[in-house]
Amino acid sequence: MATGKIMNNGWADQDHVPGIKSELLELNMGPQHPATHGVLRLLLKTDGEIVYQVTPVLGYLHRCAEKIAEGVNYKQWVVYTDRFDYLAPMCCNHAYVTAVEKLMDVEVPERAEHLRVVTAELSRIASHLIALATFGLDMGAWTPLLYCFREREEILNLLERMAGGRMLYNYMIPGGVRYDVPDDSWVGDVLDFITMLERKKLKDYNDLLSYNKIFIERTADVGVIDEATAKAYACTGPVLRGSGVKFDCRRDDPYSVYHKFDFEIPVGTGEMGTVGDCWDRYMVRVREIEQSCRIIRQALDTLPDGSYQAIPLNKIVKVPAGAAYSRTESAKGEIGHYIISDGGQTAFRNKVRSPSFCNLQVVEKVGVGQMVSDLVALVGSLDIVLGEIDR
Amino acid sequence: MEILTSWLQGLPGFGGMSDQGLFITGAVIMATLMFTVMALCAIVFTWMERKVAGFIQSRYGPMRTGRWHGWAQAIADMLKILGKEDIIPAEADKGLFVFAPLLVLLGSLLAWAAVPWAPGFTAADLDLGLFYIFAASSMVVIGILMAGWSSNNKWALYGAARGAAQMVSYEIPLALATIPVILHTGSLNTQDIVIAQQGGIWHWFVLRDPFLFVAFWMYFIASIAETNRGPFDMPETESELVAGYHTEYTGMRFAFFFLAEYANLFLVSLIAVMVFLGGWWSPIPGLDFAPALTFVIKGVLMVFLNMWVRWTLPRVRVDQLMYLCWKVMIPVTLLCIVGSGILMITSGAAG
Amino acid sequence: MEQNAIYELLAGHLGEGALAWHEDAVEPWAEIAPERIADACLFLRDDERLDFNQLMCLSGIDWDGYDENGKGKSVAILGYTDEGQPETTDRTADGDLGVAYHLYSHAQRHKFTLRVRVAREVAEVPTVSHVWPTAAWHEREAWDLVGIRFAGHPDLRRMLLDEAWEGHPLRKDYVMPAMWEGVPMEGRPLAKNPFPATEPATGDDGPGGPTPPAEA
Amino acid sequence: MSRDAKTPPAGYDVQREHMLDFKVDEQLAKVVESDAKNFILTTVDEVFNWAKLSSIWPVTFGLACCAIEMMATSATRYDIDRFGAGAFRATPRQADLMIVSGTVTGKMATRLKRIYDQMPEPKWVIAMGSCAIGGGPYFKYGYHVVKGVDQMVPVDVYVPGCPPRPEVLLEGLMRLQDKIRGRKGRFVTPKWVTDYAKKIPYRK
Repeated sequence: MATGKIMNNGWADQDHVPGIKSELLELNMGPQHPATHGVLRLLLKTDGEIVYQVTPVLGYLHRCAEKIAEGVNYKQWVVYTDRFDYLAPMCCNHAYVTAVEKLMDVEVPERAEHLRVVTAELSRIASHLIALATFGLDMGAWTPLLYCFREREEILNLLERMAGGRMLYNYMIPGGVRYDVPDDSWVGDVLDFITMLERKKLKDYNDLLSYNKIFIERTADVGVIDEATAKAYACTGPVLRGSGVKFDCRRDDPYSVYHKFDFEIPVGTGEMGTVGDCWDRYMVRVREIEQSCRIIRQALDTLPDGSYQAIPLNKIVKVPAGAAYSRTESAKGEIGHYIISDGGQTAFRNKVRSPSFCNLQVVEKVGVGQMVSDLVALVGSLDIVLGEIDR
Repeated sequence: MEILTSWLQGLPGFGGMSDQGLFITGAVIMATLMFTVMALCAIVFTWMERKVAGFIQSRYGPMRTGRWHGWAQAIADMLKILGKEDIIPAEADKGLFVFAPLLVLLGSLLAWAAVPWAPGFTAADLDLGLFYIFAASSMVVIGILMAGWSSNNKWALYGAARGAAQMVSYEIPLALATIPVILHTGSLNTQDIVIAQQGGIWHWFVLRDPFLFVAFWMYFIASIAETNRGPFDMPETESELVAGYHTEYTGMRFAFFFLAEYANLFLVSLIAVMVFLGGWWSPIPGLDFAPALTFVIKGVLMVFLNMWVRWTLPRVRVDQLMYLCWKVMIPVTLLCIVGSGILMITSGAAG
Repeated sequence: MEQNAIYELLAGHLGEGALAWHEDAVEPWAEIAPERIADACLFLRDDERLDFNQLMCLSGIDWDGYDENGKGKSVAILGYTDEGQPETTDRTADGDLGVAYHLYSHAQRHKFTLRVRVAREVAEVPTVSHVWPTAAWHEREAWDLVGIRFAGHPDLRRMLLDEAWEGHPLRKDYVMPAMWEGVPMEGRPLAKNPFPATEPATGDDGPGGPTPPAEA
Repeated sequence: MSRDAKTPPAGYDVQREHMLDFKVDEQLAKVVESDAKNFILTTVDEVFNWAKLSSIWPVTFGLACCAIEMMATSATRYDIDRFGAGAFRATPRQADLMIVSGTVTGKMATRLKRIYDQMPEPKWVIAMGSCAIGGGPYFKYGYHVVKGVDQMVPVDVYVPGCPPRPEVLLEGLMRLQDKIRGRKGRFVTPKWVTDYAKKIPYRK
């Protein structure tokens, strides 16, 4: 089949048919477009089906979260971290409280750390399910979307029992978590769910989508991000690992209690095409779901007893003066929080380094020379969330 | 048509009519009938599509409208669309914009004339029936191109360009796949093609010889592409081109495209039934009680197959689509023609 | 490699350009002269012992009104009032602006933090987007939100806000807009309490909250 | 999953009818009465209203967090398609309903207005989530957030929540259907709802 490599034959720049003048077509993709995962806007310059220039225009969901961080106190701002990556809010909570705790130098109870890991990994699975679903949708496959949402609902149920919210939780606080395990059956239900997911549902997705011939044709050798590019653009998460780099903050820069667990880091291998193509990035996510299941099982098996809050819930957090950058692995990649504190109740400055923001930048380079359909595949495989790009 | 005119002649008041008058009256009745069937099938199939999609996606689909499983859903859709505001964009090419949906509808309506519903019951019993169907339905391409161009919208233009390339290309394997059958029947008359398949399921062309079997699947794939449905819905490609060639169409004009899509879907399914699946003959010889009903049921089953494919597979890319057509399907269908011909000669079937 | 050793290498390269080394902080950081920052970054990236091939984060900071004593007495930012109108102040901002760079090396597995500080009136720092391509968007964001210009940046437009936006929102003296390009940004007054207390106001806030004003 | 729940729980219909308990506007009742004399016209009107309310096609217009809940509403468990509103159209030209699902920013507001203008009449708007209703958590310091989408386009139904659960969005859709049907009035919270709400145990 076609290789997906498009030769730039220079047609766009000159009059290739004598007497007929041609120019590039400017195409405005978004902010309301089904393939842009929210309100991203891409300005394209195309010659027929081939894209010559991609310019992402951001800010359609700029919600001023960094300004708000300077106005509300540390505990209140956890609410806003939920709304960054609203597909994996627990991971965002975790990133923020880790940063605050780094400055506070507070000892978090073991039980709280385990609960954080479990909820964050469940959130990661939910986020990856949506990533698979929307990527399938970009490829024109409707049905996997519905299946993935079906399984996601189960995760939301579990987290709702834990945290009280269906989608956005506000669950973690500096120094611990808000609630303990809700009832005796919760742990068993989580284990049942991940067993079901591992044994049956992942196989369904693989049959329906991953190893579908058309799907492979659409994604293999498409949108290749090589290792050098991925590192230069500071790509992280599945995008970096899809390019074959074995890097994961959970293992290489451990935070929380991840050092206690045994898990693998799936990387892109170029099974179906080149290393770093859309299929690799997609498959890294599928395999990460399996690893997340492993982590959850270990964390629940070794769930210690004891307190789950180092700081009482009704106490206002004050952070000593100083500045610290802390990073954690979210579903999309490395979330960094750079917090500057003046010793008060609110942060003086809180810069958020969001993974999607950095991952999306690579489109400017890799999107050139692709076909319009491949650009949709590329943007879909990056799995961006506009909430954390625009903040 | 002959049946209808002779029946009309028997009616009081029509007896004294001239032949021409009878013909015109019959034609008007037939055209109205066909249009009704077409509108009806659009209504039935939109409902069916949503139910089938729901079934595949483990949900219900329409449940409330009309109480029983939302049977009135498509009727409500159509009535609502009738009441919508009709917008013609200020920058659009108005003449073409208005005419395009009509042309698309006309293209599919014309083709319905040669469908053999039952023995002797065809709106226009033409000697070149099959040829006529393919010729008439290719008008749809012009309509889609007009719609995309006149909308003055870049997405619509993309959709139209893709659609034109796709439909023009896929007409070739579509027609080529039926040629082995024509070799067998020696006729392009739709009635003759069905009559040649009398005598149970083993006499249907799809099971006559291996080449015909391959030709049937080639026809099926090409027919999906010809009706612009997933996984070949290039002209619409909801996740890439917003809504493709009908991005700017509202209300009634959009309904025409909608109607034509489902009419075309049923039409290609009926042609598949007519050419390969034994037309109105039942699978067991001697059980041909209701020929028209058998014919329609087979058609609906084919439509179901089509929907099943649509809701299961991802979409192919536009260049892969072209590759599939020109480098795979056309050679294979040509091979089918040769192979089927050789088999006919060796088995002595060629007259 | 140890943080101190990294700084020593860097200071050896920069000489005068390395202004200070804050070793005791939660996260040690080096203060660099603004005009030498691109040079420092190139050195940190290209030196084989350091090999900082990833820029994790680039943050623009407005140091205006920062409480140096660490008592949490920094100047409060402006927002909207409960009536939805922008708050204003008479104070004029005079603090410095700054940029912080957080680096990471995939090969060596070490991190490093650099900071520069420029006067509010100058507000210009050399770009590092030629060192790490990812810096391009971070710098555009810093220009957009904090208003630090990056000299030599290939495409210094606003990142998140519109090109026609006025002011840089993350500055401490930023006044929220009431209207922008015909889009109302101000809020409406909060709705009146639909269940007004039947008893006359006693002055203090009871369990039902403050008593709403009487109907006009 | 949802497929198992074939039969509604006992007393479900009774409760539903309670939910639809409206205090009918007297002014409106008079208008309807005078129209009722023309039997054919009202019947035709009713049929068209029925068609409109049974087939509300939303435009695929996700803004923020609420968009995910909107997708969940159209997905397997909640399945908005049951009410005939499952045909999400990517182009505003063919849609009837705009669900403003999420925070409307200053930059987006102009686009939102444009999309609303592109939709053909009759059209409706649901403001989904507290951000779309009034700025939500972004009221105080949200320099780039429009505090309430009803400052840009007319809103028919407000669906509160951050984000609203899919059930609430479905409820909002039904309120919109009531509105199209011509049943205007104030929604009265039935007694059983408040009673039930008091019984829900909440944790410290």
